[in-house]
Amino acid sequence: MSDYVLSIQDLSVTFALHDTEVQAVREMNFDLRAGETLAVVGESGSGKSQAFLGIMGLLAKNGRATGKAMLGDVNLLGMAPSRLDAYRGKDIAMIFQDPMTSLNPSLKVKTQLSEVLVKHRGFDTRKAEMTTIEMLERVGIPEPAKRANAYPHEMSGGMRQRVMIAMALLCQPKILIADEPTTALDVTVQAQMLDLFKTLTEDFGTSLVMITHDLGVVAGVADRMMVMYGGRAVEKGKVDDLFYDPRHPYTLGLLHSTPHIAHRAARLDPIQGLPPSLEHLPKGCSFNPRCAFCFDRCLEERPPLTPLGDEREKACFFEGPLQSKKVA
Amino acid sequence: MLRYATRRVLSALPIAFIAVTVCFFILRAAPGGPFDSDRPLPPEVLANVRAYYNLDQPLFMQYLLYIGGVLRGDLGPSMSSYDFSVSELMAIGMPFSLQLGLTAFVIATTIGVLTGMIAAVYKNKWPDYLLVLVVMIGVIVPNFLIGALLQLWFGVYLRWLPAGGWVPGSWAHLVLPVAVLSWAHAARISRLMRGSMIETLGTNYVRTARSKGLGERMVLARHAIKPALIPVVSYLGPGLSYLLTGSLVVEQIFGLPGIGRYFIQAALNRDYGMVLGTTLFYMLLIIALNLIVDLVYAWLDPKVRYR
Amino acid sequence: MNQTPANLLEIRDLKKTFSIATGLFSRQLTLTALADINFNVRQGETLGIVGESGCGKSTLGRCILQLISPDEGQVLWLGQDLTRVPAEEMRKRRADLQIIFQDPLASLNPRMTVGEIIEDPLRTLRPEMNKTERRARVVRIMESVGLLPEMINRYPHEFSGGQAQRIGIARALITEPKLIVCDEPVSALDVSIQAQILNLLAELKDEFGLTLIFISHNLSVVRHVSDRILVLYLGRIVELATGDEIYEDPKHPYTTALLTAVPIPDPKLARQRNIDALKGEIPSPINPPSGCTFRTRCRHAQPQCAETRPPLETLENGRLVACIRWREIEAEKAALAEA
Amino acid sequence: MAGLTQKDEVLTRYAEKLSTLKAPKGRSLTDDAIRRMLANKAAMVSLFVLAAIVLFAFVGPYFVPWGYSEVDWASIRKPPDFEAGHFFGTDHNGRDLLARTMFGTQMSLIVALVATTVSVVIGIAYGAIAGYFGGRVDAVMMRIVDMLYALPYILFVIILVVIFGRNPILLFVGIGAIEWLTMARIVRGQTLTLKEKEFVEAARAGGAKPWTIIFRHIVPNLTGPVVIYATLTIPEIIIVESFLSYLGLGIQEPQTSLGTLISTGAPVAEVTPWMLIYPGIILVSLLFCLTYVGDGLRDALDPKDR
Amino acid sequence: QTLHMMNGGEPASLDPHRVSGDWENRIVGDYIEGLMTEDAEGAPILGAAESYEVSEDGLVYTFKIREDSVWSDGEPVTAGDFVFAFQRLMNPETAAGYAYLQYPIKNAEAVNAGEMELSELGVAAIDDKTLEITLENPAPFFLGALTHYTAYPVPQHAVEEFGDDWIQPQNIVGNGPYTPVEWVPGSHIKSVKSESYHDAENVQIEEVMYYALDDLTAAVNRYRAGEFDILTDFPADQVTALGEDAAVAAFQGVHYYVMNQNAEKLQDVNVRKALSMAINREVIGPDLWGTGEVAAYSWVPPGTANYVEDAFQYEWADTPYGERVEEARALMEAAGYSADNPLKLTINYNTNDNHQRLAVAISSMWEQVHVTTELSNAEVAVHYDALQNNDFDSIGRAGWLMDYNDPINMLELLRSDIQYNYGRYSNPEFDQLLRDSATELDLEARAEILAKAETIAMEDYAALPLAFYVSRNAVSPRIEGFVPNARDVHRTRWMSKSE
Ligand SMILES: Nc1ncnc2c1ncn2[C@@H]1O[C@H](COP(=O)(O)OP(=O)(O)OP(=O)(O)O)[C@@H](O)[C@H]1O
Ligand SMILES: Nc1ncnc2c1ncn2[C@@H]1O[C@H](COP(=O)(O)OP(=O)(O)OP(=O)(O)O)[C@@H](O)[C@H]1O
Ligand SMILES: [Mg+2]
Ligand SMILES: [Mg+2]
Repeated sequence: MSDYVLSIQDLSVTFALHDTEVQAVREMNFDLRAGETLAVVGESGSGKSQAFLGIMGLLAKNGRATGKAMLGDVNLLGMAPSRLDAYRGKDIAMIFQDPMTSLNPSLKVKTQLSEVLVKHRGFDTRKAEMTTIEMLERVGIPEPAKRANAYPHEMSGGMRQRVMIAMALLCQPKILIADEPTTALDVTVQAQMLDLFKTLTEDFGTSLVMITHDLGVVAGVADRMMVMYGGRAVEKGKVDDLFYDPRHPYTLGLLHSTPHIAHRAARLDPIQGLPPSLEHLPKGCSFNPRCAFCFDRCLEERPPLTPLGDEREKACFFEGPLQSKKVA
Repeated sequence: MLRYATRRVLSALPIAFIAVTVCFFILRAAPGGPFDSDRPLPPEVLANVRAYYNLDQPLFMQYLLYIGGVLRGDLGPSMSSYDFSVSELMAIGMPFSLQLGLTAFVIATTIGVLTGMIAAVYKNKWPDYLLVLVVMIGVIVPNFLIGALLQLWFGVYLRWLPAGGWVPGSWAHLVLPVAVLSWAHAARISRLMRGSMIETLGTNYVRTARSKGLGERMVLARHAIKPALIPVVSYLGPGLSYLLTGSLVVEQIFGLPGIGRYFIQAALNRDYGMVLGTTLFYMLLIIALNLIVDLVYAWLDPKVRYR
Repeated sequence: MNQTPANLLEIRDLKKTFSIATGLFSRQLTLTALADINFNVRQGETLGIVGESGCGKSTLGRCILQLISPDEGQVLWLGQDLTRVPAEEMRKRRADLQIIFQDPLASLNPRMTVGEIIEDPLRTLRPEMNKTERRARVVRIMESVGLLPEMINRYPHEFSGGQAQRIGIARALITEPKLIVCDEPVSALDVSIQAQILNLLAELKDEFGLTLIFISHNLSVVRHVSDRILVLYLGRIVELATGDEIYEDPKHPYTTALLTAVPIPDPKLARQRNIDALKGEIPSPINPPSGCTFRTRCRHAQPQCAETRPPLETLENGRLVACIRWREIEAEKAALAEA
Repeated sequence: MAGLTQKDEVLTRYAEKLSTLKAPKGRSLTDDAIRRMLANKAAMVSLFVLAAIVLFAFVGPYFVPWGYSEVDWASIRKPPDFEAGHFFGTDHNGRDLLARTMFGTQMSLIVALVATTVSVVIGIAYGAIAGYFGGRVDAVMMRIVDMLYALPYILFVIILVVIFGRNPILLFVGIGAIEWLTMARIVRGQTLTLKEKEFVEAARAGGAKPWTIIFRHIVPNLTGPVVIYATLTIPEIIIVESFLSYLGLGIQEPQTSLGTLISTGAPVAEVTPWMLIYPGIILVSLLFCLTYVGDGLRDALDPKDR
Repeated sequence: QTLHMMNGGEPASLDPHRVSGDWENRIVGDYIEGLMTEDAEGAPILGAAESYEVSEDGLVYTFKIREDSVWSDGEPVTAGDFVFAFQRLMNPETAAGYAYLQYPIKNAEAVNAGEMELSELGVAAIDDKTLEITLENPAPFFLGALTHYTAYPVPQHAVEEFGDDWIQPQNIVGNGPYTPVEWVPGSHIKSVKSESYHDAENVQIEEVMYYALDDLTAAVNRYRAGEFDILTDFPADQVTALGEDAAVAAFQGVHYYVMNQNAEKLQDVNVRKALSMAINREVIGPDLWGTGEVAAYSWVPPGTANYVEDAFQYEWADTPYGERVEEARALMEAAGYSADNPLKLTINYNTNDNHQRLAVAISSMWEQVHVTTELSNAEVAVHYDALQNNDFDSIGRAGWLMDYNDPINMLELLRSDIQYNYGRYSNPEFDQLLRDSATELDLEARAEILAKAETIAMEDYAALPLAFYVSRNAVSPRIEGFVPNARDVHRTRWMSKSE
């Protein structure tokens, strides 16, 4: 498995609730090559964030991750936090979804950023701060030297998000997990950020995991893509394949419901029905209540993730062609 | 900020004035006077003594005289000490109280914060239970008892430390008083710290800090401590003022020349001058300390603003 | 909707500055978050607001709702200036004016269950409802934003980002307001749920004449929902026009830049496309450039742009643009197209 | 908003079912807290011991041979003597220490309960209001607190006694009234930061009245420090009570309290150790239990923490 | 040699005209010496005076002041210093709290009340070393009264130079065996031996540390830690912890309960008698307090000077307690009280452990004679405020330590025109006897008159004497020359310390 920088095997994340357990991520598998960008898309609440928090050892107190997460040949899961710290921030960094609560309200931005450098790269404070300011400039914060002295609440949502990005990039980690890194950015800055990510992957061989809902972003940066539904990966493959030839009805549904800038439809076309409850997933395929292609087998049996060749996998029994509307 | 602080400092004056006024009249409303004791004075002597302290004047006149004195920087005489005025007594006791109080403050705050953090990290595990046990003794066992027990143990049985008294420059004499004084203070801080630390440790920004691989100690020391300190800091103002002025029991047990005893005894002795003096002093002290606390809030949580 | 729409909301000369302290005793800096903001929102329309991150969109939303008070200017709600309405009055108004916060998790009380959070505005603004009625409504609204009613007793931190966002949406919808300021309401949602929510909003708009102020970075979404679009740059309006006009015929160079940067959900196209992202220094609101604030990044900037602040020019059919060179740029473009 | 979804009727029925059904019924912080409290071993053991102490104090007196004020002239200051029925020994006056300890515990429990409640209620309300409204309100309210800190409270209590006569309620109020000051400061400090949180802004946007915001949104988020500080207040109250009683402002002989028993027992710890040890054990276990219960309560009231 | 003495309270002053407590007396009496001073047993001996003469009528005392008596700054002690001192004492402006102790001096009371000029005070300097004091009435206790600090000389030159600050350690001048050199309020006062003292060669202790310490338990601990040589008081319960070192001695003073004679329910003398009889005084000292205070069946402490041999004692004192209770109950029943209709009393006492125990015990004793009691304690100021204003329900605790060794000092407490007759006991016959005693020159006749007065008051049950005081000291075996005595005065000059 040495050609993969990160290899996830059978990752499950469970949360203990007062009377039950919620399994937020179920038997997730994927591999990540150096310099590759993997996009993770999927239903909101399908366990995207928790899967990666689990890998980083950052779950909430009631959460527990099982399985394996091989970073090179060390398993990150089940590792003592003190040992994990050698990898976190340095080899594997994460940009969190919620930039407001993820930044420390009582520390200056500068402090929060530069400490990574001090810790992992052994810089002295001054040099670390200089580097920090440079990095802030790269993520497009105006007047970075001044803004470095600001507290998070004095910044707009987008600025905070860029601060988070800068924080994760500072140590040039081997693996960067970006959890919806551009939601609060306007498109011009977003484009800048995506550029930045591209530079990273192309020039420094950083592997990027991009969790996002914006299919436009996926289309722009990702090499491969993983679609999640109800805690499971339901389809994986190269970006082009998935976009132009989705094999799972959910993937298809997603593509359909995307609003498009070029024309203005009266109504968007969402997938019918409610997302599933993770506490009691439907029997058989979790997507079956909302699936137009559902047949008897789907109600009884859970479709396994089966390889289709060319790095492509799907978890669906339906074999026929899905009426795919090409996205122009 | 500077303006805010200035305003607060200036506002201290009218408040101190009100406090002294209120105090003056409560004091006179309380039954018993400074010369009621098991040795009653014959009327003519009492008349002489009362005249000596202007107590024969109408109440309002006395009040004016007192305020006039205060404005001139004279806190008046103490009725239980002829040889020293209130200001002199306070001035003599202050350096010692400062030394004792600040030492205890620094030690207790450090210990309290540390133990609170440790307890939070090991929440509901044995280090937590143990620390709570040790630390809470300071609050649960009354300090006169702790004082007496320490005195017996270290002074009488082991003879390791002086059982009391004060020799300038001798740290040995400070050990036991500081221990008694700081124990309860440390306990309060530790408890508050533990609670808020647990809350802070559950926040997303602590998660972020952990994701940076800083190491748990760094996460605690840099990221969690500041937000967690807010309730602790709220307590520090009253806490320090208490350490500086409320060390009555410790002073009595160890025979120390601080100012703590004036604060309670003066009221019991109806030592009018002294009660007013201590009230004024305490008032200014607490205003100053609470001002500092309020400024520290803004440092701990930059969202807190001043108006 | 078919009558001459009344102005539900009018914003007049709105200005908001923040003072930020940089050190314990150092001088305070003033940051102008919003300046010279003037626009109207008609009954039943959706006004999209787009713009650079940090340009003051959320601040504008907050000012409209009187969650922060503007330094200058008026917020006229049905002709009444909200900035002068007494607090208790304003509180009652809030049944009609709601906001969906940008930061989903932070705006949820960590010690309340989701049910309580969503129910909360009802308890104050609809005192006539009883508990069961309120509950029923909460459940209904949760369903319609795609939250499972069984989650009703969970605490906010037990939700994903998108779920938290839907809680915020549910809370804003529950009082059946007349106007909702939506601050990035769908940024954390997957496209399917996003579609569901946008449809829901559209439905409400059609049926009840709900008015929306829709702040988003996702231009496709904005395009989809908005009747008119307001483009902000560094706290000032640079362009205001109908959705179609903006998308088909942007006049301000910043609007153009925005549109070209929109990511396209098509991998091949995306790869072909060569976005020329804006270059140049991003100006700071603490210390904005003289004249036109966009000039530091504008391809068409000329020395004269640095001299005067471009006035907001009213074009035919109420369209607004703040650029002194838009005609020339238009001409250049036309020339380019011909060539 | 009838048209919100097409499933209106179904949903209304669902909602009704929910409200009658057990499982997902409105689970509030309190229900939740109780459940989590039950899961906390230290707290449960402490609660159990507390219950035992309460029984000891309130039911115990019916089972002991001596009354708390009864003098046994035959055994003054005697160590525990099972034959005479003095299981804890006797005090200087020949009164049975067991009976007195029970009575004292009773008194202290009542005093602690009432005075703590008074101080917590005043402290929270005062601190939260000052902190939330801020500005001038805060300045005035907090300066009043500063002033109360400085005024010699003993005089207050003395004057209260003069005005209202000796009255246990006065004692509670008196103590509570002293102890709320720090509580108010802590609450205010927390409120200052809480009110800047976005969820408070959200509540405001939801049309909540200032009072609603304070008591529904801010106060529940204060429980951590409040519970902790309340458990810290109790020992203090017990000591203050004994001090005030000593000055003749509180409980009168032959009635007694734990604090009083301990302060009479402390100086003679070496000579007549039983006079300190027995009430001491009760006091210490009582307070430790309260501490652990307080911790348990804090944890239980923190939904994030499990 | 340094003597470490736990001295109790913080001195209010070192000015002999301003002090009022025995803790101050220890310091002041070590640095100033009056005409008379105390020997090791506390009995009056010549001090600054080398001889004295008393006139026939007992009204004029002439003192010869020691030639070698000098102030510590070298100035001679003169008769003028004494005149100055007495005038200063009586000067209303000085506001000396204890001035009344020297009221036997002619015109003293009037001068102190501001009704006469200072110069009219009956103290005069015949020459530099001769002093003449004229009394109002003959007073057999006057020589004893002169040992009191109110009769001390003050250095006129120093007082005139420094004013009220003359007692500051840097200015202070004395004529006694020691001179204070350091005063740390709240901690201690340090005095060192004065070489100019007339008896300096016999003074052993070089340096005295008088520690101020209010907490007696802590004091015992520090004593046991070896930090003190002498404890001037200790909690009775700790007597065992001190073992052999404890020195408990009878002390002239009485613990008593005031009975409010104005209270309706206490106006029946038989009720008062019953109350007195029902108290088992024998348990108070040994058991309740544990220091062995002697039961008081009379008003004047036994061993008081200038008094009759067989002083008054209740005739029922020797009746077994059980019988007494029977008798008392009978009296109460006769007065109309019964178990169902008990007499309701309140015992007021000032906050103190011993007072409390006593009150608890007495209330339980009284229960046997149909009395229900309520206890009510208050801090000293409040308690005495109430007593002095006769503002208490029925029973109030009080105590009296004799200022000088003479029965009149006790009996005066019951005089109807005196303010600290808290119970407002009033019997013209008693008052008349006291007045008679003042002019009676013959000591024995005077003693008889006073004894008669005591009997009257006691038979009237004017108050409830309970126990006579004891003094409690703990003295390290290293200290010699500490003699327990009834005055509880132990001047340092008689002591020595071995290492
Ligand atoms: N602490 C927790 N306790 C219980 N359930 C939790 C907890 N944290 C998350 N969950 C649940 O786990 C599921 C997965 O959450 P996750 O945050 O991974 O979703 P997501 O895919 O990132 O969604 P989004 O796109 O909305 O961010 C959600 O259904 C959420 O409700
Ligand atoms: N409380 C505050 N104190 C100081 N500055 C503030 C404060 N709130 C906002 N600002 C500043 O005001 C400007 C506008 O902020 P605002 O949050 O309105 O931006 P926005 O348009 O919503 O951006 P985004 O799209 O990133 O959310 C920013 O520069 C921000 O830094
Ligand atoms: Mg997520
Ligand atoms: Mg915003």
